[in-house]
Amino acid sequence: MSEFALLFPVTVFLILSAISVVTTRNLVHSVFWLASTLITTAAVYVFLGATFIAAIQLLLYTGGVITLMLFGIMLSRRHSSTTVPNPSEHQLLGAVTAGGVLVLFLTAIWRTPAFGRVVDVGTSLDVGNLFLSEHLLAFEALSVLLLAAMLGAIVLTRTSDP
Amino acid sequence: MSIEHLALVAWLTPLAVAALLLVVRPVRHTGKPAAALSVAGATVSLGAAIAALVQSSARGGEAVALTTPWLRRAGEVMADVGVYVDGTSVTMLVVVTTVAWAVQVFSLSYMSDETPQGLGRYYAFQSLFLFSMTGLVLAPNMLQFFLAWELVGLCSYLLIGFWNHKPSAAKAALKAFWVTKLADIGMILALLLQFTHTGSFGWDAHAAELLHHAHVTYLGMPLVAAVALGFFVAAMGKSAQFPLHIWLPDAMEGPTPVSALLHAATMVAAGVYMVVRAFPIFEHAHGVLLFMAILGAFTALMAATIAVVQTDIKKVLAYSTVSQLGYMVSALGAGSVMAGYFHLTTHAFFKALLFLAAGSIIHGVHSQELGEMGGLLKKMRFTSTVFLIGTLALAGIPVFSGFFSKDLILEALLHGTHHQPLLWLPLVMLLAGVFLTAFYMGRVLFLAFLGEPSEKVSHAHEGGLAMMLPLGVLATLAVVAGFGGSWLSGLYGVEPYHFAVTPVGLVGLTLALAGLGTSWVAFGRGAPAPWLATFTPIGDFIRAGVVDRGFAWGYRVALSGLASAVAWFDRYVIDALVNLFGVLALYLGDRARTLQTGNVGDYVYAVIIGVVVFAAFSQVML
Amino acid sequence: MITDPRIYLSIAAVLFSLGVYGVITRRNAIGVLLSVELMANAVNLNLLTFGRFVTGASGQVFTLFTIALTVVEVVIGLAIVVLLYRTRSDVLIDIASELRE
Amino acid sequence: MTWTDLAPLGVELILLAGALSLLIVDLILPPGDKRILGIGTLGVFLAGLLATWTLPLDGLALGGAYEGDAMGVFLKRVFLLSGALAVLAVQGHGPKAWPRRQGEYHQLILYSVLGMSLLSGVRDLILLAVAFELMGVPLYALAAWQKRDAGAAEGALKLYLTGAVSSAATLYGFSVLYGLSGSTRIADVAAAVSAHPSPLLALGATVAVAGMGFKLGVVPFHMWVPDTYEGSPTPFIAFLSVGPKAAGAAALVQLLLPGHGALLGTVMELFLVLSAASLVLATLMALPQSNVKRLLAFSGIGHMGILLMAIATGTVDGLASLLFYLLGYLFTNAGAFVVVHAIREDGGDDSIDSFNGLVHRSWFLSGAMLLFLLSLAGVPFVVGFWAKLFVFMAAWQAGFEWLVILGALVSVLSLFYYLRVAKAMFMGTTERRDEVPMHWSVRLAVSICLIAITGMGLYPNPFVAVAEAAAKAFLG
Repeated sequence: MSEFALLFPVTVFLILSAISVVTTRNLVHSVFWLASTLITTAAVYVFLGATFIAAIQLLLYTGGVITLMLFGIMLSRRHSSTTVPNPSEHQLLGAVTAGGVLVLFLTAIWRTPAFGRVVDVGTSLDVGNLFLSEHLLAFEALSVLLLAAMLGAIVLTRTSDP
Repeated sequence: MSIEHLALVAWLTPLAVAALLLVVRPVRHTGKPAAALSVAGATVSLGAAIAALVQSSARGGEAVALTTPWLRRAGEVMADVGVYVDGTSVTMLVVVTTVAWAVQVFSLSYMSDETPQGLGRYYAFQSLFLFSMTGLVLAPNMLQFFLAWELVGLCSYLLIGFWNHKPSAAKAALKAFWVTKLADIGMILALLLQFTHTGSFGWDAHAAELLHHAHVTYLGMPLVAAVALGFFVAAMGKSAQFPLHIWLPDAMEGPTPVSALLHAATMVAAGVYMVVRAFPIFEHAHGVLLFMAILGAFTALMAATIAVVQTDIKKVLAYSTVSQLGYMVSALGAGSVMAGYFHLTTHAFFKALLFLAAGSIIHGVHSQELGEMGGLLKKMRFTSTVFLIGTLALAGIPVFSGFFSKDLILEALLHGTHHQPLLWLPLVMLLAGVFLTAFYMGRVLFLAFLGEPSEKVSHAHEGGLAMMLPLGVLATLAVVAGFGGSWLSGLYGVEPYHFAVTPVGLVGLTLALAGLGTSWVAFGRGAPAPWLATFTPIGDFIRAGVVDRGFAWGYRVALSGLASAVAWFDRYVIDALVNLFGVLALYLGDRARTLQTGNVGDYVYAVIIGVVVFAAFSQVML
Repeated sequence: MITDPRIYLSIAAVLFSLGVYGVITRRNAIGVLLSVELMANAVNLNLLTFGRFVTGASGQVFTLFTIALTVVEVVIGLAIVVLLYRTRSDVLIDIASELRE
Repeated sequence: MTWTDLAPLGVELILLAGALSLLIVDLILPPGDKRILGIGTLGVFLAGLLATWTLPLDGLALGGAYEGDAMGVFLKRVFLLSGALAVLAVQGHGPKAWPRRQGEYHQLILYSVLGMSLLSGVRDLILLAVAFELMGVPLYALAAWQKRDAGAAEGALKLYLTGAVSSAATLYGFSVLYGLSGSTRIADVAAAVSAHPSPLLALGATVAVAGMGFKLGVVPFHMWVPDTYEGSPTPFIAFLSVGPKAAGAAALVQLLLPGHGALLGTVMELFLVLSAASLVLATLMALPQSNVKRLLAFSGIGHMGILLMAIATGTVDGLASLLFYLLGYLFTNAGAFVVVHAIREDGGDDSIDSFNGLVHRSWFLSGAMLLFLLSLAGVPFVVGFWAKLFVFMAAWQAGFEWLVILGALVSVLSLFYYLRVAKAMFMGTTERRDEVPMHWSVRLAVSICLIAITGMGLYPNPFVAVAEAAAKAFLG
């Protein structure tokens, strides 16, 4: 089967999941639809040869973010229940604006002449090497950023001080 | 000491005093000693200025400068800071320091009721003003001039609002600052234009040449005209030319000595001084000059008309100041630096004198209303005498200084008509203004000093030496300054001036005498003649008769009626138009603030719209 | 085999637009966060597309960075949401509109 | 990797070491007395400042993602000073209001300044994205610092949500810039944009810039500004309103100007429009404000309009004027907010009315505030005048005459609201006659700002010269 025939259903499911994320009326469902979106995206990553990132996406991103979100929901509820309202409003305005964004982006993408060719995406070794050479400084800065975010989150949410 | 060092002393002594008073609280809070310190500083400044004048005069007003590079951009000196002394600036320096000295001495007594803190604050601002104003006068380039120009504006703001318990004072201070700043946009744009095209902020002939020969136009004007117009717009604000004069009458909310110094003699003349300084640029801009001549004359006539019906003595003097500034601007517009500048000098002395004398009256009577005065001649002989001198000088009666300078202005306009027939229009307006000036000053003089003393007046008395000394000095100057004309012309390096009796001068004199005469007829009893108040029976003097009735009617309808109408128009239309800008802005602001809904969703939506606009722009442009 | 990166870019654009839709319409603060995640996901897809068709391994490196940045934002965002809940007992964003005009 | 690779990062290393030591000392100290942490943070900032003069900070660092140059050093001083002033001003308030969280507060400020510091010489899109977040994430936490205050949470949420959406847009733009140019290096991106412009590349550039506009708070990304300012602790606002704005401008410069402003070309007209919109809208909206913090917030939005004007010139003169502007704005705005803080500590409520008759209660505070306001308004003898004049001159020469005229008009209009505060201070009346109490740190912070703005106002030369050298070093 051609690659396209495989990609097509994946894409459809991806987009349907994403639509569900922004339309479901239950917040917990939204979160799970997001998980579905992220996992399907990981499948697309495989098409793009980025198996390493696909694994990361599944293990860390999907797992971590989804767990965080669920914790967030739990911490901002008085009673634990699986139906948490996630209301929407101004759907028409949102649809028009988002449609505008889509049209603009697609115009830009398809007005640009075809470019690129399939290249070697490299192994996780290459990724690691790049991390510790060209992007070492950004990597270090990222670690400081994680520390700062952790610190900020802890100090904001702990209840022991005013 | 050399001239430039003397000028430096005159400039920096007030700075030292101001810095001391502003920064060191214990000194400021001593009150009287702080005042004495400030007066001492002004005295030193005055002494140095006079010494500089004497030396400069001996050398024919030769230009000397003492400057140091101040601002550099890209390694090149953009502007200097320091003093530039020539015949023009040194005379202005003496005028400024003299009036400032007189006002500071006068204030010792006038402001004696203030708390020590208040007095210290007052003198701190006074010294700061003197520093700023001398810095303006001695500025070697447009940039220092502009900075000092803004600083005097700030001092004006602080001093008008000095009596901060009066809401009207706060409002007036705000208005004055705001209107003059609005006008200053002209100056900023002119400076930007000038610097972009000449690379300097100089106001000398060299800069003028460069501007003149740049073949660039802005809004259909040659570059030099655009620059001149920008400068003039700023001058309109500071020197209260129609329609930006509206702040000056309100500025009378400040203490009277402040009015005398800033809003009569020195600061408001800064606009005129600027045109004089930058005349090398202005003389290439014929359209702007014509505009100045007409606008100045119109301002002169309009303000004089309004002055006729004012009942507050300070308001009369304020409108009179607007009017006289119009004379100066008109003279400059006619191309005569000498006439405009000469009048600036004489006016500084006699108007400061009038204001301080008015201050002396207010101090004695505790009122500014003309209706509550009358019969002051018996109570305040000295003040009456000096006020009379000031009035005669302002009215343009021979021997007194105003006569000579006003005569020269009229001649300058007449001379100008040879090349530019349109100048007849301002000439006629100025002549009408001469009549009105004499009339309204006569009115003040007679109403305040003649007639029967009222209850309030009966307790009035002279204010002591601290008040009388400055009045005496200024009165002397108001008399003798007129004889300095030919000497001044030598100092300025313009063509020599000699007084000569000319037809137009005689017309002017006749009108001035007629104005005083009319006002004697109307107010000679020290109160408005009965026929002024009612249409019915006229006094002894002009009993019955169609002619007299006609005269009465003419006064009420033609003069008083017209003046009231103009005053009303000024108050409610011109003022409103300028206020409209503010009101409109406030209204728009009030509408715009509703955009800030407080809803996060709207904020995020605004961000997204921003992104969409950016993205759409990129697609449209490519 | 797909050789035109614009197909993948289009998928990413759709995801991004859906995120925009969610950001505009959602009233629950966490719902908005989920929508922002969709937008971030679109960015990652973009990056890997370019990695596949233009640049190679660095696309994956960039993606790792953006994933980390997104997680950081979620962490701090949830902390703020929890704080909002404590002070206002709700996390609907339109109740937080005391400060305005 | 050798030590020379790290040398350009001297300041960042000092900040990092400081923050980490703070973390440890904070754990050791008893909960009761953490005052020393603030002093220590000040020490870190001073050490960083000292390093900008003593260490050789030029050159490429760690694989070329960062390059130190004269502009970077100039910007670092601005960032360090803004951090130092904010930390100084909070020394009286912090130990009282949140005694147990002082360590975290100061660490977060240090991390944020660290992020800014990296932005000052960033040459790589990834590092730009990370540093931008490193600067921004601590600000989200700090904005919500008054945890019991619903307004603080609300202000922080507004900051956060607009920030998160903006950063998604920025990252999308970066992904496109990176993909089509084939490199994360900004210089390569600029080269690709000028060599092979394409619709997608233009989209990427504009969307990235739009997202970064959030940090500057220019119209239409400005709406969080007044609300966040109102809800957050004032000494923090003295930081937020200065440091991150300067860093945002620095990041825009880093992204737009290399390669003869290739990327700038795609957004220049937009910048002019946004600059005009910010100037006009901010001024109009400031007019009816009765809360001084909101008033200053809108005033700040207007000032960002002038920054955009300076960036849009893309010339050495424009960049020099921008740098000078940032330095002047730093002291002016921080000073003004510290005065507001002092009044708040005295029992005021940030309203203009609480400034009534201040001249009778503190000559120092009222005089200082007057000068700050005049500097914001661009009146001579304080630095604001020169800052505005230089930007206007550069903009005029770049041909934006109409924008300069608009800017001049708007700054006169802005006098209306600046003078309302001045009027309250000098001409308002108050019953109280007691001297306003001031912590030594507040007095010191205001004094520093005051000396700086008058010093730079009277003799701007040395600062202008440094700014020019810095601009030349960057644009060549």
